[in-house]
Amino acid sequence: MPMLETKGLNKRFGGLHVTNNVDLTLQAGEVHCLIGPNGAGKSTLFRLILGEHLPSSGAILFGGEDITSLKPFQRIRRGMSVKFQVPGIFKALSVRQNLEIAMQHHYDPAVLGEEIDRLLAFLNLTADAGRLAGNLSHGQKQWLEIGMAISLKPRLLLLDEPTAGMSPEETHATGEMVKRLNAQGMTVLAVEHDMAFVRQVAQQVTVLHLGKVFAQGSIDEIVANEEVAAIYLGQTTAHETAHEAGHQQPGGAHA
Amino acid sequence: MLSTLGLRAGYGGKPVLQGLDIEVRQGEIVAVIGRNGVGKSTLMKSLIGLVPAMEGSIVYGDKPVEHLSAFRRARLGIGYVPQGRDVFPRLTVGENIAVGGMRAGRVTETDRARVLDYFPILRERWSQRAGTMSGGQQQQLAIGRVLVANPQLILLDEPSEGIQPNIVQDIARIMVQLNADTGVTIVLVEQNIDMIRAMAQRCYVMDKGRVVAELTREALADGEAMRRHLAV
Amino acid sequence: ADPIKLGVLEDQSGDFAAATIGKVHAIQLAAEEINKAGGIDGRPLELVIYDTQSDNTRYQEFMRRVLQRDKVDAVFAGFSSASREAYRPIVNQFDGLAFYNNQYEGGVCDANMIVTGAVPEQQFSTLIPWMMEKYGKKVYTLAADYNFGQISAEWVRNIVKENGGEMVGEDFIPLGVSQFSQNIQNIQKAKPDFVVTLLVGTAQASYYEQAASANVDLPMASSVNVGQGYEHKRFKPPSLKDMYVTTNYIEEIDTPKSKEFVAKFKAKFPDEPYVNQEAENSYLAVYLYKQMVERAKSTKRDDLRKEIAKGDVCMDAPEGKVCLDPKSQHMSHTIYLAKVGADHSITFPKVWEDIKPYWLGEAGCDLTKSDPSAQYTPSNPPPKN
Amino acid sequence: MDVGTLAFSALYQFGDAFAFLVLSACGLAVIFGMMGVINLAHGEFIMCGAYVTVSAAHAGVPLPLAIVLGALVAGLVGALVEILVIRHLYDRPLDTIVATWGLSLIGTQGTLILLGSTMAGVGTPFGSFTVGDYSYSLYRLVLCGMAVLVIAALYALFNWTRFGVMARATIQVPHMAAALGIDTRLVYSLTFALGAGLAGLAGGLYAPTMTLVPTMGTTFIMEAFVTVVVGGADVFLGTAPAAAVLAVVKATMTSWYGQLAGQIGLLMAVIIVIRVLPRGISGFLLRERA
Amino acid sequence: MNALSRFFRRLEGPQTLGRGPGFWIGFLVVLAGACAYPLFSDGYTVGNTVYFFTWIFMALGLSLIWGYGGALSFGQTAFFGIAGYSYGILTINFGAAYGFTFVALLFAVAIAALFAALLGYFLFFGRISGVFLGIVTLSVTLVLERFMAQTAGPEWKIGAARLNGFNGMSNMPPLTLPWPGGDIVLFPDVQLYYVVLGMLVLVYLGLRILVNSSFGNVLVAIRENPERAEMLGYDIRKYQLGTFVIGAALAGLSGVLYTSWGQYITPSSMGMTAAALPIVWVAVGGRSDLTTTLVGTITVLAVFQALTIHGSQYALVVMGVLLVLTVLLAPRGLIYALARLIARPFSSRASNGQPGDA
Ligand SMILES: Nc1ncnc2c1ncn2[C@@H]1O[C@H](COP(=O)(O)OP(=O)(O)OP(=O)(O)O)[C@@H](O)[C@H]1O
Ligand SMILES: Nc1ncnc2c1ncn2[C@@H]1O[C@H](COP(=O)(O)OP(=O)(O)OP(=O)(O)O)[C@@H](O)[C@H]1O
Ligand SMILES: NC(N)=O
Ligand SMILES: [Mg+2]
Ligand SMILES: [Mg+2]
Repeated sequence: MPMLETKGLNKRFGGLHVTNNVDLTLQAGEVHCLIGPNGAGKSTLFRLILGEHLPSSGAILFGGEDITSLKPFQRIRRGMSVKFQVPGIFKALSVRQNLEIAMQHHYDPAVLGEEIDRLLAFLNLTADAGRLAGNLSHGQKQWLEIGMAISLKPRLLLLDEPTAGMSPEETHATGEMVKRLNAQGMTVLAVEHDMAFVRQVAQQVTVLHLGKVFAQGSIDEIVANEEVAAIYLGQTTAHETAHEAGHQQPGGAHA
Repeated sequence: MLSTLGLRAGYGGKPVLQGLDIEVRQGEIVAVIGRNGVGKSTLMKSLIGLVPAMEGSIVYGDKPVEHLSAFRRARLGIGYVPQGRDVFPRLTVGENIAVGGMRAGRVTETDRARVLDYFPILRERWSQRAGTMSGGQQQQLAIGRVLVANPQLILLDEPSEGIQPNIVQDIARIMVQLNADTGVTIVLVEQNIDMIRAMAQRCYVMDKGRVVAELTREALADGEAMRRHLAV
Repeated sequence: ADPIKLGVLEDQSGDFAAATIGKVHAIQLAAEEINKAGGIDGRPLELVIYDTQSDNTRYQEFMRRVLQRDKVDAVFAGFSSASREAYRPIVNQFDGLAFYNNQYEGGVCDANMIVTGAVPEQQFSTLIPWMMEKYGKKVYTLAADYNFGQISAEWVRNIVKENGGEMVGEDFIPLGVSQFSQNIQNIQKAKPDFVVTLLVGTAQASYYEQAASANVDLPMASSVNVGQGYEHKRFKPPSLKDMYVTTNYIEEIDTPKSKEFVAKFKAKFPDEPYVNQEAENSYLAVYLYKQMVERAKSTKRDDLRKEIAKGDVCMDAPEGKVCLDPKSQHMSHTIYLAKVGADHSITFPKVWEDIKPYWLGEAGCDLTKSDPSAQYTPSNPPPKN
Repeated sequence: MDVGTLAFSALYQFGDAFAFLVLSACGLAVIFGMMGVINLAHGEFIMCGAYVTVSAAHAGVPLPLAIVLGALVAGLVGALVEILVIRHLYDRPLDTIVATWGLSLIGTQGTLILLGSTMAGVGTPFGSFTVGDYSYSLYRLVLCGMAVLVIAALYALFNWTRFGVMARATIQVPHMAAALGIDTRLVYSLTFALGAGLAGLAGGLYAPTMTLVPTMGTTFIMEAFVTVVVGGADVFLGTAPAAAVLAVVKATMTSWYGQLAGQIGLLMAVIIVIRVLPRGISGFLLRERA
Repeated sequence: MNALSRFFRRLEGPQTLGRGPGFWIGFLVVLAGACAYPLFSDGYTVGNTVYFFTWIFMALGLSLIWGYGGALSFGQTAFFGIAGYSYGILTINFGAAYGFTFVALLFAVAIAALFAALLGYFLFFGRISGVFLGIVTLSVTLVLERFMAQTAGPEWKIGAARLNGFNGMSNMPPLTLPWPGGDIVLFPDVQLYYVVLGMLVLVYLGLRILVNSSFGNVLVAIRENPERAEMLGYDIRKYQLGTFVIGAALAGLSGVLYTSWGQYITPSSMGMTAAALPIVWVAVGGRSDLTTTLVGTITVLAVFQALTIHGSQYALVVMGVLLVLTVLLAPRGLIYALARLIARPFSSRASNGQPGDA
């Protein structure tokens, strides 16, 4: 059974048709990347999946269940979680408390403290645990937000530009983390503009353009697609990505 | 054109920049790189004046500016594109552009047309409220908003963030072109190595609030060297 | 000798200040005079004054304070009826003695209270028949929408009916409302012969200016305006033209006693904008208290009440002779009908002497026999026994 | 009574309520609606405008000029207050509740101490006119016209002028506005002064029709807040329609069931409108994310 | 011992400032002082202190709703008034025998809570937030005030209890403790003092446990970023509603205590000025902490009363100046600033993990 299915999903803002009949299927256990030009409707699609926006028409199925009219928190409780494009953290609370709020209902109180420590270490934020989340640097906020998302132990993890503002090494590490989570059985849907990251993690790529599914396939198929290159990748990137595909190495390939 | 000497700046009395020296010559494009949290954005903010300098000097042109407030520095011709865009969410795209041009009086028709040619989406969405634009669209607006006032120095804090690859290339091209045409000086903070390579003539590497290395154009071309520095 | 302490709780700031600051000054004036003349039985008067800020909770705090901490012998307290009701339980609890020196809606039958202000039967049983005779029998009432206004309106209604008149309209205005366009139109629609305005608080006084500018041009009658809020001094003529007010005192009263009082008052408080009815009530209350203490040779409440029960506690006040009614512990008054002219000058077409606060006693309140603590109204009278 | 008379009287009552709501609210719409400063001293700026207007009129200044003077002085006081107090609070708007509450106490009681508990009025100009059986105050129509004028002027100011765009930008993202060369302090001061000046204008306009006491501002403040909030975040797309809706409710209820019903009707309308449009009228007109 | 330390652990956490043995020793000292002080004081002072205490419950409730939950309720006085009137109506009708006053207290608080539940459902499930919430709650309390003000007529009565309009309702009995050999009438004096002090300690500790629990965590999360809190799977409406009801019940408790303290309740206790006061107390103390709210409320009440006593006509001006200065000089609240000042030399942890005064 697919993990997530959208059926004929439409969203309009006034005259703007932002999501246009999107049929997207996510198989359980895959890492699926969503790419496409700025304004293609990727973040909007995320918001539809999460229930922050209600679709103008269409349906969303999660694990076979129709969740189209559920409230966001009900969807989260069914096993999804999200890292937004603009980090949505609790700015006036400490980093540790941010994680505690995310994790408190998912871990036994007895081990909660250790789990938080472990996650902090993993996020490279141990030294910053007591600081206010709002005072972190941009990249650190991204990490914290990712940490909160994965700490819910979701079945489906939604990542909107998880590596924006990260250095190549960190981007790579994030990719490795996604793979590890995926290996543990988590399904991942990620929006990214960083082709190296996409190449690193994606098993399936969907290109969104003007609110429609424009192309779908493996990363190599997508990169080879002339039209995608024209609307999105640009010539050199397509070329380089294809070129570097040959000798993948940690942190090696960048858009 | 721009130099800092022993610059210390930070938040709530705690310095993030620990005595930082850089020097940028007229017409140069200089990049600043470093890992997350080393103080790159703090440097940019203290150059424009959003984070006060606690010690040290910032010289722009031949004037010390560390005591000037942000709006005065902007009026001296410094344009700043912040990390995280910071467009005015409830103003329209057009009004955002207009605010960008206020430093230089009114926006001229040619300047506006030029910027809209760089970023056609802005023309298309001229009356849309900026807060409802997509992330990448907002980033383009943030850049356009600064270019419209023809600054002499542009501070770009991770301009490629959230922008689709082909437009990243466009931006790099535009900046280089602009630099060639008008001699505008650019300080660029970036993580995107391709963009740095495409734009920068020189590069400072930062760590823990200090400049720890300076890379020439040649060194920038050397992928291995770059990687080493970014992994500090 | 030990001083006699009087607590003074009045609103020197906030909404009611305009009408109340003069009360405090009047008490200070009386106390100063008494002390100069040797005090009460040789004991000087000492005032303990708190500003209650037009805030009911302050009355509660400070009534407790004056009774329990300052241990005053009597308290002079309260402008709005709500403030009086706020402190009354506390006076009852400590079995203190409080003077309420304000005209009000009437009906307080409380052994711990002495009221020197005028009440509706004094102000309306005089005013309304006179107005009906002069202007006609169709009456419109515009009243503040709370106890004072509602109960006063009830009195007006009853008196109009008794005199064969007709109420052509009644409008109630929540406190604090300052815009009256709709009411002005309602009045014009009803075409009354005169309008009874029972408007309270500074905001509601705006009615006069607004009615005048819409050219309503009807005679008006009131128990509360002019005498209390000196609106004829605050508004530009002729907005209060043809306003008739029954009051037991205003500074324009042209008797020697009154003139002397005003002169003393203005000498001591030259900035006082007006010597109003409540100032005189407060002034006479101090002398009344002096007289009772001197006669009883005691400041104990029960001893004073024994004197009151004799029924001859009277005095010559600036308004004329006043007496304390033993049944209700309210005051008889000389009631002046004040007429406001087009130039806002005051004339007195009629004066009624010795108008008694008869209603409570007739209705069944008798403080010489029992010690109740209640407030009654015509539609909710005391239980007959 | 003929239809024309009835229609006119209904219109007059609506216009009267509308003018009061708009003029009460317009200063607050700038200070609270735009700047986010919860200004509990709004009433005191109104009072200031009224006092100055009346004092000037007593001194022989013609009334229209006196009203302008009232607005100007209130604006100046506003600028002073902004520099001394409000400027330090923009990043914590909730604290402005306490600060402006304090200012309101100072303003009210300070006036009482300095100028006494009342001030004599100046009388309403222009006289009256008659339609059918009713006579009306002409000045009330002037107030109504002023309300419309003020709204139009503000709309033009904030949407068509440089200052307007600058002010809105500054208020939305101050540090970025500064980084683009806007003197944000000046803009803040001017905007606050504008709001205070508008409050003063309301005071000056209503001064001839009202009792002048230090606490007179309180009769405006509830209406002002309610109108601004029902209007929502956008000052002009919000305040004007909000005032119109509330004026209809208030005028209708008042004429049918009296002033209490008018007041309660107004408050109930507020509750219902906000429940239906949780972000106010302009929030609904400008549906947006973010 | 273990159970005790577990109990203390639940009282502490990032949501409350006072922490560690030092704080709790201080707490016990203050509590002991509070218990002992009536022995050395006069009836007036004790009664006046009870009066201050009665308001604190409302302030603590507002701190919970606003300081912790981020929802500015401008209408706490509505619940205060409803409970006060309910207490009056119940006790006037059913008397004070057999400790009924305490039953009436519970009923009155429950009625306020029920009203809050209905209103809160309407508000939070309608997604009303921010200033909109403030204005709606203010409107509700003003409607109640206007309505009650005009109930002077004899037709406005419930059983034997006349609502009595703007003049307010009186003649209700004070709280009465059933006692062998004659009920103890709790006039504002020593007995009432201990009863209210006991309630205060219970409520304070109970709220500490609440805000430091996972519930409290979610509450501050909602304050900081409601969208994100929802995206972590929390039904924020329920948390907000729960908080609102608890805060309203506490306001109701204040209302009952106030009513029985002065045997009087009036519509103006639901008016504009009354509605703004709790906000001032809570904000001056430091709204996002229970202890600072508690201390701040007593401080403001006492200082304002003292000013009124000694300041004559300048009292209100001085109050205004003090409020402005507090906001300017102690951005996070007066008591918070003092606490930081006192705590600084003793603990290095205090500077850790606390929001900077940016
Ligand atoms: N509330 C709204 N009102 C009007 N237009 C909107 C609104 N929200 C989004 N849009 C428009 O919808 C389109 C899709 O936006 P979305 O944020 O989904 O893009 P995206 O694919 O995530 O882009 P990016 O890569 O730049 O983040 C954009 O053109 C945007 O301007
Ligand atoms: N407003 C603030 N208050 C306090 N500390 C801050 C603030 N903003 C940033 N910092 C801290 O200053 C340091 C430098 O931050 P800065 O944003 O300059 O980093 P950066 O190099 O730009 O990182 P990134 O690549 O993630 O954007 C970090 O440790 C960060 O946590
Ligand atoms: N007593 C009065 N006027 O309330
Ligand atoms: Mg996006
Ligand atoms: Mg940065």
